[in-house]
Amino acid sequence: MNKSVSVSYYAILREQRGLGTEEVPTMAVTASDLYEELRARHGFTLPASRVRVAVNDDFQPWGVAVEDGDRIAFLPPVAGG
Amino acid sequence: MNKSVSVSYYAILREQRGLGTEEVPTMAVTASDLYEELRARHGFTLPASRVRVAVNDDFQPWGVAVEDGDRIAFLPPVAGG
Amino acid sequence: MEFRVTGQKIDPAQLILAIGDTRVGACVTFEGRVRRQNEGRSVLSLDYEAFKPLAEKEGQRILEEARQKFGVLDAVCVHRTGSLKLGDLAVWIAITAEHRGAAFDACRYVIDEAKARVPIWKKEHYGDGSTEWINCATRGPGVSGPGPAG
Amino acid sequence: MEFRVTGQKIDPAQLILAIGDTRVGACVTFEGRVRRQNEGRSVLSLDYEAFKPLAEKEGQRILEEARQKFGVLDAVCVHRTGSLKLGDLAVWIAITAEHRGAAFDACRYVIDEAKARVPIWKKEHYGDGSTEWINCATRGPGVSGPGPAG
Repeated sequence: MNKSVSVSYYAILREQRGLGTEEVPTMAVTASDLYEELRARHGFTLPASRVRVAVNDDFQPWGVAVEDGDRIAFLPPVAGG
Repeated sequence: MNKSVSVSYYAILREQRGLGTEEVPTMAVTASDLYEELRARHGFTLPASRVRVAVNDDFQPWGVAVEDGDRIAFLPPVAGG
Repeated sequence: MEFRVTGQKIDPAQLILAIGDTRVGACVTFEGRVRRQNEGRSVLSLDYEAFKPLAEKEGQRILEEARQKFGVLDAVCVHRTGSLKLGDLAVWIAITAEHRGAAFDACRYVIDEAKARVPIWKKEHYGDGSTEWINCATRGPGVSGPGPAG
Repeated sequence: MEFRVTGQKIDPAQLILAIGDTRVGACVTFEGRVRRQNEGRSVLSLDYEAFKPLAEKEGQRILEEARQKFGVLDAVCVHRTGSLKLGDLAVWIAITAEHRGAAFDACRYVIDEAKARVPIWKKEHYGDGSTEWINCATRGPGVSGPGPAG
């Protein structure tokens, strides 16, 4: 089934994508599928093992199902403080 | 030999003596002798094992010789902070 | 207890007034400031970027953990976003407790966990004109990635 | 580096301005405040008394030890004397360092050593009208003295 999700990128991912948020039509089943799809399309340097995913403003495991209308954020390794 | 020293008391010792500093003529050889002499005279509750002595503004061991003109301070267990 | 992400200058003198009552015997604060050198490179300025809703949510969880683990009375953390120059305050934490042990341990816990878990990122601008997103390198020492150095 | 004993109110907001340059990445502060309860007794106020010349000398030695042990950049401690009421600041310590680990460890070291070594005394005034010089009891629990409790 075709879905549309809102995808946000932060830090190095935002720069490599060239924008912060976009609507993405996708057939990805899991967040992991979606990241690999977008990584191939935009040439992200970070492997999924070093990125975390948030869905609707909370952390989720990579295996979480992608639902139509989700707000999905890809988070590079953090470095606050 | 008779000597005269300046003796200062702090905290509970000051209260038990009823004053902060006094001139004391003494024949005491060591600071320890002097404390025992004054303890007997003024009824200090603290044994020497729980008091420290300073001579001329620095800590000294109890065996330090008492010299004429020394400034001697008796220091109860500290409790700063 | 509040974990706040802000684009405004942090003013500890103002913030600390809001903290504490007469149960408090100890207050430990931590300031993280922008310093002029990092791992041997000369730093000119920093940009901080945050995923604000999740940063504040995860930060709040950390403060709550600190309260439960160490029995502290209050815990506040404010983290900057935006462009910071040398000497600027990037993060400020204050912990109050009856006794100092809990306040020290909780303050250390909050900054360590915040650095590891809160979605905030830091880009350093160096004296040689280059920039780097900290922790995001995919080559070089310490990174297990596809680079030739392994 | 300065260890100061003062009869005046301590003003951290003012003091912290004097500390630090752009080498500093971390500043940890400790505030010791007068709290309303100590070991189950209701406290109304405190008197602090110091043997000032030796307190400042011994305090300075502690700051120097902290600098050498932990490699911190600066260390300041101010301790009150006189009559303090609930909520008043009794002692303030600030440590700056490049990294947070050194700043936390040094700050903890300074307060622990100051409490154990600096000739400053504290008299508590209780709700029931009684008073006590802390650590100076010669009878009762925890004291090895001539008292009947041993």
